[in-house]
Amino acid sequence: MLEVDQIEKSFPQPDGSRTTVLEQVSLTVKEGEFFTLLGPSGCGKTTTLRSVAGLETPDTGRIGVAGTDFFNSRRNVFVPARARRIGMVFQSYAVWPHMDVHDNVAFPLKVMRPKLRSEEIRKKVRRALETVHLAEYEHRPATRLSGGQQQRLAMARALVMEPRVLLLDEPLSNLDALLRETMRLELRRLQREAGITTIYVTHDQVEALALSDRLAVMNRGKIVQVDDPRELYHRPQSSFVAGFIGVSNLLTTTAKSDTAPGEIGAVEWRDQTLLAVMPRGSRQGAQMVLSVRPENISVTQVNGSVPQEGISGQSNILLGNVAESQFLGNLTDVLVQAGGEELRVYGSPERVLSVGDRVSMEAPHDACLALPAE
Amino acid sequence: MLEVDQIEKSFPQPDGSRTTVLEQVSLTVKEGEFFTLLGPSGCGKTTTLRSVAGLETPDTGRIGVAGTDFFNSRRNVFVPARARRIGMVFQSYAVWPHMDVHDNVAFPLKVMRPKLRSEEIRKKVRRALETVHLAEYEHRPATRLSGGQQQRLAMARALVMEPRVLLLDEPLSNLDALLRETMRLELRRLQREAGITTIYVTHDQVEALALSDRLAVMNRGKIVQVDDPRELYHRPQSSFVAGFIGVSNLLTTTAKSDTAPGEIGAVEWRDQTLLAVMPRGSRQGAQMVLSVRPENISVTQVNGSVPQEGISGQSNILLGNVAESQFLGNLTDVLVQAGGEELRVYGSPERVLSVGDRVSMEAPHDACLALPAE
Amino acid sequence: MQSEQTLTKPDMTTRSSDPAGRLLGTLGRIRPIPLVLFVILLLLTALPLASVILASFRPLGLPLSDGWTLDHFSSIWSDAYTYRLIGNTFVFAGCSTALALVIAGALAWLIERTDLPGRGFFMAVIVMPMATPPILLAIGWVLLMSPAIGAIPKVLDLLTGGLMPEIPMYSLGGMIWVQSLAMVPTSFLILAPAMRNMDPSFEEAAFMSGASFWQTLRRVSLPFLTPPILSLVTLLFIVCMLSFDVPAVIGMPGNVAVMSSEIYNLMHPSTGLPDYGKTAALNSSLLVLLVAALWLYYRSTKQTERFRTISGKGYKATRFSLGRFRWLAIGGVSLYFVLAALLPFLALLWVSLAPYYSGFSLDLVPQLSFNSMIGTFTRDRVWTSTVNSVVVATTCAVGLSVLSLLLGWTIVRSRSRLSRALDIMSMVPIAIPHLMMGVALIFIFFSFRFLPLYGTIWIIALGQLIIYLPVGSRMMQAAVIQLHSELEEAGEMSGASNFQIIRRILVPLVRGTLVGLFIWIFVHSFREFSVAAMLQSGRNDVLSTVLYSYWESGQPDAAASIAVVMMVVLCLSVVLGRMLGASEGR
Amino acid sequence: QDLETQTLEEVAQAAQEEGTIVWYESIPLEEAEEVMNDFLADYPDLEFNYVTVGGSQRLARVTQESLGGGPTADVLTDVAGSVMMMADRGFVRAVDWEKLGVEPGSENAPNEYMLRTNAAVYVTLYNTNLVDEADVPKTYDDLLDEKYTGQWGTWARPNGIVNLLPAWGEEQTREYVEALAETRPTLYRNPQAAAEAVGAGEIAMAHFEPYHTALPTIEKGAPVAVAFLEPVPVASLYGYLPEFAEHPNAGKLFLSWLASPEGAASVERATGRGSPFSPGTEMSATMEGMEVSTLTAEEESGRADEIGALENEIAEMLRGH
Ligand SMILES: Nc1ncnc2c1ncn2[C@@H]1O[C@H](COP(=O)(O)OP(=O)(O)OP(=O)(O)O)[C@@H](O)[C@H]1O
Ligand SMILES: Nc1ncnc2c1ncn2[C@@H]1O[C@H](COP(=O)(O)OP(=O)(O)OP(=O)(O)O)[C@@H](O)[C@H]1O
Ligand SMILES: [Mg+2]
Ligand SMILES: [Mg+2]
Repeated sequence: MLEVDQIEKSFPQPDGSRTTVLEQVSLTVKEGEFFTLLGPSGCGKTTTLRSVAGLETPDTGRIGVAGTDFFNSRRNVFVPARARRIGMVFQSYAVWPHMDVHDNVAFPLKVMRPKLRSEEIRKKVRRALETVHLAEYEHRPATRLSGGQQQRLAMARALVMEPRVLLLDEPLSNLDALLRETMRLELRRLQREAGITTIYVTHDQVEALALSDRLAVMNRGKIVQVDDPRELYHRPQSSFVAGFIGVSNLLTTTAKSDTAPGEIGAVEWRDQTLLAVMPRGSRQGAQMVLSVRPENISVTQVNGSVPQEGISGQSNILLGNVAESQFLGNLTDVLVQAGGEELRVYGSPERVLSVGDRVSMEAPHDACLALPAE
Repeated sequence: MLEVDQIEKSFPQPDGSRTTVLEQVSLTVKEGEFFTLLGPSGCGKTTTLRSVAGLETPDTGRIGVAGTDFFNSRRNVFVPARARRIGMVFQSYAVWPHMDVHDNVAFPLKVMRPKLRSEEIRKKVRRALETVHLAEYEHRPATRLSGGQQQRLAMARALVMEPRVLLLDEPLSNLDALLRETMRLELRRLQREAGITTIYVTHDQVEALALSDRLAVMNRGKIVQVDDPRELYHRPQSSFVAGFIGVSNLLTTTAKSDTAPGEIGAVEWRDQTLLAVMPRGSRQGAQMVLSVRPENISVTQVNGSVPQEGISGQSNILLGNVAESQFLGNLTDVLVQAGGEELRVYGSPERVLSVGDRVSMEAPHDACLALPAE
Repeated sequence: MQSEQTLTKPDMTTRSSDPAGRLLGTLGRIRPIPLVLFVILLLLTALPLASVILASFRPLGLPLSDGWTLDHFSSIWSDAYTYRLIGNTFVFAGCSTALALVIAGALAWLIERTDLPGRGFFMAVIVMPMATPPILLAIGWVLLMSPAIGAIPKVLDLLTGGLMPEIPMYSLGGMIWVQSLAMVPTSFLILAPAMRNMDPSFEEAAFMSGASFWQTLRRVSLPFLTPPILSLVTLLFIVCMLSFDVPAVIGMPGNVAVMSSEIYNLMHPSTGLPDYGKTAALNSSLLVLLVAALWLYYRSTKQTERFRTISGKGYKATRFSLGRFRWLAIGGVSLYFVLAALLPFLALLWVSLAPYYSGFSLDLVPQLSFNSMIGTFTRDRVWTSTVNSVVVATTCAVGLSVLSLLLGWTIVRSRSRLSRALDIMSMVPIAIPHLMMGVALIFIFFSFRFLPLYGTIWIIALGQLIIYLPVGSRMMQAAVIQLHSELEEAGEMSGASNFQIIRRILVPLVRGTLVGLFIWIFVHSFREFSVAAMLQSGRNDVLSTVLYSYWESGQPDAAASIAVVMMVVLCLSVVLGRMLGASEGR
Repeated sequence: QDLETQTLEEVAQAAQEEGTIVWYESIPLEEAEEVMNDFLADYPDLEFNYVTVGGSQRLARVTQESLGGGPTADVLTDVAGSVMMMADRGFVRAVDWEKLGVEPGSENAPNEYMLRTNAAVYVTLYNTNLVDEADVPKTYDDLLDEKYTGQWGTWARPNGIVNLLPAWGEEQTREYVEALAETRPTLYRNPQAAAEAVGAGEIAMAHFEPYHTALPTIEKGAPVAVAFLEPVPVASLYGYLPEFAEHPNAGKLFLSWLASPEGAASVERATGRGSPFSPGTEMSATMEGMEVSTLTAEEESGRADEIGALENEIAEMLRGH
């Protein structure tokens, strides 16, 4: 449906040089799909999105929807934003403060050519407002809405003109934690009901995982990996992705032997030999990053008998001391000092670990991924 | 150490009337304690903090540190902010963009009377920057720092004058998710190392639970409950606190009999009788809010035999249909439609529940709290 | 979204339990800075205002004279002519304001919101015409456009072979044209920051909604800029009603009478006293208008704040890409520069070089010489008055910058009733014509003889400081509003006193505006002659009064020579100032 | 007020002690300096403090200063009406001019408050390139010719026409102005601007222009020439001595010098303003035998309001209302 083909974009710098912000970015988003662009701040997500919207012109490449070119540097095609029929929700919402709720939503219909009858406009606005549960606020000034309501208003404005594609730029980042969770659910429901092809930009991986059909991880202007949420979470292809999606402990290790992709192999970390899955294989002596997620590590206080470090049955075992322990309500976030590095593990909220406690950490081999170092 | 005694504050409205923003707010913060003010947006947290700082003058009440009055409406005492020796980190960081890192931190020392020798200033600034790990950025313009670095700079500036009390107003709310977690740990470490009495303001309950020795929950200008994190999480005294701290499912029920405080009693919810702890007791027929946290509910797909709804052994059991399921990486956030209401439960990330699946939810009686309705 | 919070900041330490201490405590809560400012403004504005109002009830029209009368009011308001004047005035003021707004708005948009190449350069170019006193701008345009002798009609005539219809320069249209050109730089200086601070995503959202450029402009951008535009409109409108340079030079020959040329007539009778009584009565009536305008202004600024809080965090300045229109844009900006600065400058240069006052003519070219320019600048008086002008302008600029900074800060940060009063008082001088201000100051300094300022250059500086107070106060308020108050509060929490906060935090942060304001005042003070003429005595001649006296006594070449040099020097200082402000003001 | 009755010698003596003369006038400093230098050649021990303030602003300023009790200028000049207005308030010194050597009974010293020093002679200026020698108007009726419609201009303040009153009377003056207004004059904010417009060729002629305004333009080579129409309207200017002067004797000394033929000649040399009433001036030679119409001091001050109203009315008529 939406194709982005090898777009590149550079910006002039104050000193006269140019920085490349997008490098060979290619994407394909399917009809009705909820597609997310995820990456750290400054990686080029917004620039990609704005290029699709037509608010930014890439230097080279091609952007097309359903076969029509919106931008094609080779054929010198550029369709301006207002003619693309793409809805967009801005990070700042950009709700017009001088209009009330109704007028904000009606605007895209009012500027439409051929003109719609005012009756029809009213009907469509009402429908859009109902979709986002704002019908009762129709005549309130836009400035008198709370953050979450503004966000839904921006959504209604983007949806009312029945766009071909919907673009969302970090719509939740201005909301507080509770509201953010509620809105996340709402958003997903809306998108599914409208069945609209959506590109969502965020740097919050929880949001990305929760919402997306597929997601692309970007880093420094490049797309690093495109996959569905579970795949990305469980089978990251680089330590960058492993570290960025969810919380991961990343340990620098050395491969002890050659291993084929997907097999379990041995790595050495600070004199300990550990076993891990090698998704992309390895050569002996290669630097590998061992990635283990906190929720896969079970942590127990060491009282009497001290367990053996290293490989034990189907698991790797490490010993350490609690450096920090934070109660988060439904779990305890524990930092364990082990071999000079700090590992993050989750304790259950009931079991209280205090700073300085000696603990053993156990993680199954197949939950340990050895990824090529970058 | 720090006492806030029955302060009240109202603001004039545009129409000439006054709105009361703080009502009878009283707090006691102990020496070296990390104390948090938590509450929804607009509840008066910032106003309280600013009153302590001396940036806002309450209408009545008393504020004192270690026996000295900073403000006392009865004795007409008001010590201005600059004479209170209180450090403050603002939500916007308020890092001065026209100074470099060094000058930002040196400012409080430079305006100090009697004057410090410049050598001494340099030494103290260095020490403060080292504490926040910014020593290497000493001569960088403050505008060229990332969000997290700016936040640490603001911290160093607040700490450098060795204040009696440190006030932090949502210092993390401008940071992205990953940085926020890192900075949370950092903050706690800094506070502990400096041993400084701290008041922290936030509307993010995860932050509040993670950081605080004790916390006060505010709502609409009043303090609702003051307790340590675990106590607040596990024994909220009102449905407001239960809903605000962590995620909670709140069901409106009716007490079936009189119950003494702390006992287990029966409540009725949509024709179902459920058992729950009654922390504050109840009278028969009283409206009660049943609060159950998602992590205390175990959810299983119903395949063959349909379990009985209601009380079963030590648990309450409810049936429902999956309305929404969001993969969050380390768990799955599931919305279950049951008896016309939506309940939030956590599924394990491996077990995949699809929308429409019939599920049973089981929660132990002692994890269900029946709280007085408000 | 963080709402801006206003603070009431107590400024004095008091700690005591005894009754005396309690009294001190109460006093301590009264903020000294607003109070001091209040007293200063009372002296600076309420006294002149009082003397104007007083004058309107005196038979002679001079505040110190005796007797009471209502004749001035009744003779004005019973005369049908007054109403005709008001009609004309509204057309003149309304159209000039609108045209200035359109030009300044387009320029500000091009500079602040598009990728126009060479923006820094053009920015300096746009404010350059500020260096031209409006009376010279008007005379320059007469030389350019007068139907009989103007250079432009002659050229057009040649080009079109005589088919070009006559363009009536001595007309309402001509007045509006010149008056709006004169007001563009100030309008630009006020509009540009407003545009700079507008979150572009509001407009982008309109594009994404399918709106065209014009639809977006009309339905999103303009409503958005309503508050600054409204406040600018009130400012410009009143300036138009009072400025008589253009109406006197262009309106009078064209037989277009407006309120300000009526004031000019009242102030310049052939014999006898200027009719201060009627003038004062006209102005007292104007004050009513001013109050209405201020009320409008407050309504609009209240909205400004509402608008400001809504802009979110993800704000990034994106510039509108001009694409192939960029050459058109460059052409437009250049054309403005040619019309507003270059052509009038050339016209005056011509006058300074020509043997006698005359329109452009090839016949006179062989007779052009630098004699009068050299002659003018070898006169001692020109040099002493230049030194005086520099001292006066500098004093006025320094004094008013400091005062405006304190005022802007106090008015924005403490929204007590006192600061509201400060704001209104700082706007008052705009309703007092410059000549009246001179008379008022004579009145004041004869009433306060212990201040031996009368007859010195300092009184001129003071007079000009008062008349430019409204602009100073407005500009600094706009600058302070953009600062998050927490930046200053952080200083307070660091233990800094108010003075330290102002010097070490506020001043560096508003440096750009401060430099801009300084230049603005310097240039305007340098070129102002009404107040200066009224207050000068033998040894406090300033350059502008010398220029004016040459002009009015048959030495246009000498006057134009001074004007040409003055324009070049002022232009350079404007450009220099902008560069300073731009490079160090972030 | 007491009549001051020193002789010139006594005044000169006292002036020596005061040392300074404060003079407010509208001419540029350079021109004033020539006059002052001529004066100082006779009285070298004095010095000047010269202040340029134009026309009515000067009167306003002196009034305001006098209301405040001074100090103000030592010497001033103005039309008779203004001087008498000041005198009525007690702001003008009364002087026995005879004692100072002024001829008794002459119109040059109409009363104890003022001494005629100069006069504005109203003439017609024309651009020699635009007006043929043959077309130069010779009588006031020539001005009404339709062919000059839109071709001429004048000062917006018709002070010259007002001085035709003694010759024509009110009714005839009004009728004439009515006819004149038909030819649509261009009105300038001051006579100087009108003179320059003639030089520049913007208008062909300017009527009722003070003679001296034409001189700088003519001197610089502009194609401007002067035509005297009879009766020639002349407005007398009188010097007077403010009550609150700081140096009354110095002022008196200077004023009597200004009124003397020597002074009048000096002023004419410096500024081009010559008085037809002062025998030593070129102007009096030029106007020898011409019919003159001028309001006497008595008329001017006695009928000040009436004349002012008429002037406004004429101005309105010229403006086309
Ligand atoms: N108009 C511009 N001029 C110069 N550089 C720009 C411009 N727009 C973006 N950049 C740079 O391009 C890079 C990518 O920016 P972009 O806004 O796409 O990042 P992002 O991934 O959306 O980040 P965030 O999560 O912080 O919003 C950044 O380094 C930014 O500084
Ligand atoms: N200067 C003021 N004038 C009028 N009302 C004010 C002022 N300052 C705060 N308020 C009001 O007081 C209430 C409490 O504000 P406060 O800033 O203390 O809330 P908060 O708990 O810090 O909220 P947030 O989490 O959004 O920062 C709000 O309703 C706010 O609108
Ligand atoms: Mg972005
Ligand atoms: Mg707050």
